[in-house]
Amino acid sequence: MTTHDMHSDGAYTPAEMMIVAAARALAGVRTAFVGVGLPNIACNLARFTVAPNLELIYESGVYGAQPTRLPLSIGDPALVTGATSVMSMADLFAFYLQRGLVEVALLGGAQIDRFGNLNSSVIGSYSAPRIRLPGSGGACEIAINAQRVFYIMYLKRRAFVEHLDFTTTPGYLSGKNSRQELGIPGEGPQLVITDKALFDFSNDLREMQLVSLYPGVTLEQVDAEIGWPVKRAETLTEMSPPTPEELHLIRIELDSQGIYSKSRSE
Amino acid sequence: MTTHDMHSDGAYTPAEMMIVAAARALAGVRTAFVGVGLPNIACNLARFTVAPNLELIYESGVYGAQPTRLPLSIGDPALVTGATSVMSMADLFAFYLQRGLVEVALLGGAQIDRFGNLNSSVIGSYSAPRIRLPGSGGACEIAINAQRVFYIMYLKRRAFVEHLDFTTTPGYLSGKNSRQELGIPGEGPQLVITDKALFDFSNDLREMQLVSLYPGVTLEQVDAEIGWPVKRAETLTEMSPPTPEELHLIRIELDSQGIYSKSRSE
Amino acid sequence: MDDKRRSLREAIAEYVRDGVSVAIEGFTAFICFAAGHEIIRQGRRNLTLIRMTPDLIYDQMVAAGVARKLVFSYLGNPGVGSLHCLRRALEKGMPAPLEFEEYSHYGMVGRYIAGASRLPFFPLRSYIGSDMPTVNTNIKFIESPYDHEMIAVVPPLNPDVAIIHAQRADKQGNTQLWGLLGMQKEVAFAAHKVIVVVEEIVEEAVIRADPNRTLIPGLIVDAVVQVPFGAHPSYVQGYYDRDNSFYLEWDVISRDPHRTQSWLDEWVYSVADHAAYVRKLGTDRLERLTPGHAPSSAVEYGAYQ
Amino acid sequence: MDDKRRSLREAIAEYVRDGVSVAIEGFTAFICFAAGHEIIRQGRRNLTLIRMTPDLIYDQMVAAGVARKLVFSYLGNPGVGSLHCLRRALEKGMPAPLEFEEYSHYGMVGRYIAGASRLPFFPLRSYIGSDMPTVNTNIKFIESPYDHEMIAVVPPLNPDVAIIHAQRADKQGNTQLWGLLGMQKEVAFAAHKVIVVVEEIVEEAVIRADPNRTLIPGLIVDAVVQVPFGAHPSYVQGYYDRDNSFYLEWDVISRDPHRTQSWLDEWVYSVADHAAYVRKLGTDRLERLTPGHAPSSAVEYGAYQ
Repeated sequence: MTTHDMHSDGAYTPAEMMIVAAARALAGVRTAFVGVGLPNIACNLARFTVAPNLELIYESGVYGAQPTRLPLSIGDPALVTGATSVMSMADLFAFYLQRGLVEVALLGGAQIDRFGNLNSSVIGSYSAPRIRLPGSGGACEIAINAQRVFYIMYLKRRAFVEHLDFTTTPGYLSGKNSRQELGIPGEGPQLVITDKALFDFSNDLREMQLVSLYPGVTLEQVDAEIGWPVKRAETLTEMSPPTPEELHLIRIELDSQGIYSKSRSE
Repeated sequence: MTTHDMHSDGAYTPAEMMIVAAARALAGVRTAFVGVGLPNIACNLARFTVAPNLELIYESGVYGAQPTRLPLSIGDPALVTGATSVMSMADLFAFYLQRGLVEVALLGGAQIDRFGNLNSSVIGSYSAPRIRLPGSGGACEIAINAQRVFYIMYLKRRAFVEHLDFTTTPGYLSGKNSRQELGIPGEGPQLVITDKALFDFSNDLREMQLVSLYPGVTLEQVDAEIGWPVKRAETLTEMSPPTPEELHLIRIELDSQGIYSKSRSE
Repeated sequence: MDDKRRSLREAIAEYVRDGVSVAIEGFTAFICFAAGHEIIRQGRRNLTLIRMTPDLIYDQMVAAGVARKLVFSYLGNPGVGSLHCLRRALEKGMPAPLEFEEYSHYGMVGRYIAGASRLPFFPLRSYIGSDMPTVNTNIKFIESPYDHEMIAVVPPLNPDVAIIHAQRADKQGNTQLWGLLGMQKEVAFAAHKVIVVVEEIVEEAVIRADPNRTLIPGLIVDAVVQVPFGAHPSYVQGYYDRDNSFYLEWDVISRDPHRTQSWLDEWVYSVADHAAYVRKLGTDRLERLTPGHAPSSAVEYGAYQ
Repeated sequence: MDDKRRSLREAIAEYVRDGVSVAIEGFTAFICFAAGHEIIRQGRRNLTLIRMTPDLIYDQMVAAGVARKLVFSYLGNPGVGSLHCLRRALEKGMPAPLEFEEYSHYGMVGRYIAGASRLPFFPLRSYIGSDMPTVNTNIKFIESPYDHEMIAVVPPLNPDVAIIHAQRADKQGNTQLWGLLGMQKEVAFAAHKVIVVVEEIVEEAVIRADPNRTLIPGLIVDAVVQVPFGAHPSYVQGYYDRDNSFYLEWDVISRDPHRTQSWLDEWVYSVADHAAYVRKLGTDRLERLTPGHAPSSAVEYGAYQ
């Protein structure tokens, strides 16, 4: 299998490390709002490892999905069959998300800034965009109402920018208490999980800071992909590599064709 | 059967005349919001006679009920089994009632005034009532949102009063355009169907006026039961008595025990 | 996953403490008399009782002295007449005065929805021209920013405890209910604690075989209790009918405070639990309440591999 | 009762006139491609296309020139990538400029709810701190009269026509749908006219045997159309799977305006109707999309005499 060439020597792809880092961050979590692709694989990996009681919630109206195959979209019929509850989107957004029952939401976007604000609307100006991106979907209200937000994004200089072209989804806005002061109920972004390193916002400014490097990644490689001088936590840790069990689950159970977990630029 | 003594000579009870009058008023109507008792029997009679496409809507969350027995309450399980749709009350009130899909609502109360305002809350003062009545239930929003309202009430002086002790449910408020001016969407009360006569509000004041006497009822008998000098329409008609078919349906199909259709004071 | 099965005694003792607000909900159906009786037996006091239609169960609970306050929208013995114990309390302060707060049906539903969805208010087309907003200042009017129209709003209601009766749940509390859906979903999501009482505890696979039928997820359920006939004399769609003879009987009993207390002695205080109450009812009476057969068809969800 | 069965050609011709607003809804499922293609074939122009996730069907419709404006909340080929025709229209005005109005998902759901329940606005916890309200002034904030908190509101949306695909309906249009319920009920009640397209027309008794499953009553349905595989390449729960190969193929085709037009020629303009489209797909392809068996159980509603 050419897509798994990189696995043959026992190594792993950056995407696999990213999935594993996200899954580990979900330890003990009860409810996660999931997108397709990497977040979906990460959540299912967590369910089989560190978060056995994790319930998967999809904005399509599904609670407690147990997909029997890798979902092709957040509305895959395999998310419905065998789920605990399937309801209208009105009920899902009102009673689960807005009520505050979602512990962690996994989100991504085209651009992120130092305060964890996200752009998934446009590159260029809003009225005459150079690139028209998908838009919010549920991201804006998910980031506002979920208790905590984890971002999963490939670390790329064009994505980690000094200034967003558009703020689709609020993070910590201009930092410090500016999010709280607007009365946003959710606590905001906690982690940015990338293919090279892990970041959090555990400082008074609520500014993104490097907390953990993945094995073999240098500080310079990280800095090169970020459009501002990124802070570092006082103590940097190194992420431990995927365990054989984690890799087995990803490669055999969760993404046997390597659609999302093979290495790719984006 | 003692309850049907009055039927043995081919005559009919005032309650039966009232049911028949209400059913006839529903000619051609597509959707009716129904309470238990007389309104329920009247609507079912209409369904079998002048309104074959009439759909029965109950505030308990039922659309298109086809009860196989006389319902004991608006939440009778016989209203559910075999209905077209059974939903949450939230959906029923929002999407059917408030949307304006209810053509006619049949309501009653303890007191009514000349402008068709209704009291079903208290006799006496609100904070220290002499009689605590049931309260609004859905009546307030039903009267506001249904396209048209028919009242069904026994004609009694203690019920047809000059001044309500409390306005639970708005009719034409202080008359003329006062209802419209408040932006109430429904057209308001159209008919008051009693056991002695029929009234409407077809005048500029929107004041209750006698339009039809039931067979054998005198103007004096009507006036005696109304707490204000009631208006009369320019032309008074006499209601034709129940047909044998109407009586047959009531006595055999709809209320074979005469629970609601035997004569009683209230 | 947690096994949330409890006895009714345990569930009531743990969650329904003196002074809390409790909503035993279900619109003229699925009324959990078993829970109401257990609350009486445990001698709870100063409860705020919330229910759109207080029905016989709150009439009994108020007569037993558990309540300080009532929140409601329709105060009647459905299809029969008055709730005499509640009327004595509200008209004469007997046996004790009862505070109350009154809405229309849709107002109560809206309060539950706002509570269930963490909204500061729920807008609805009601109350215009009614005296209700003058006696209940929780009912307000606000202006639409689009057309400057005034619209009524009600505030959120988040009961301390909701008690919901249903046909079936699994042991984690994932609950399926069919028939009159009423406001059960809304009040369950609004409440801080949820007790689900069911006719049957089923395997998780039964729930997962029809996910559109799941009204309440185990996620928000604190205790799940199996109590067959737990809604008697109310009914459970497909399981038993309303015992209308008792609704008529209560109209007579409840007119007399002494007969009311005797009834409570005989049917609540002197029986150990709802199983004993059901035995006392006798199988003949329950058999008469059993409906005929009217099954839905199955639908195909499809296995997607 | 009225027999509302129509052919898709008749239903589209009668209700989808030039210049109206149309919502073909269903969240990544039940997407009625058959109706979209028929609208293209009938050469409609200046439509306002409303859909939370425009998906391939609106990409095709915009490429075919039917639209003047788009109202949406997520513009993507789900699980695949971009909608290239829509991007060309929005980025380059090709083949023609396209007006648009953009919300978040919950904002769109809220607009449908307000429209369906005749409310002047729908309140929701979203948009705070986002730039969306600055570019779409329909999104406003109002103050709660209870705690003076600011909350976002969106205005009602009442499409001229809603088109809903479902598993089954009776000939009066009473419609049952299971699986992802999305926003179909809300948009149907919000719309002025409703076309329901189903895999199967069933007897009224089938509907009445499971009234909790009825999402849309015939009362608000103007036409009911039977079109097997009418949602292909989208899916219908229990009936067929999403044809993902086409979603991948479209990503390639739609990058090139000429290939796009060739595809429209071959699969839309040159086929008489959806039955011809299905024949052209071939039975092998459709068989591969058939899911395995995963039925719900039946539930007992009870016969009450």
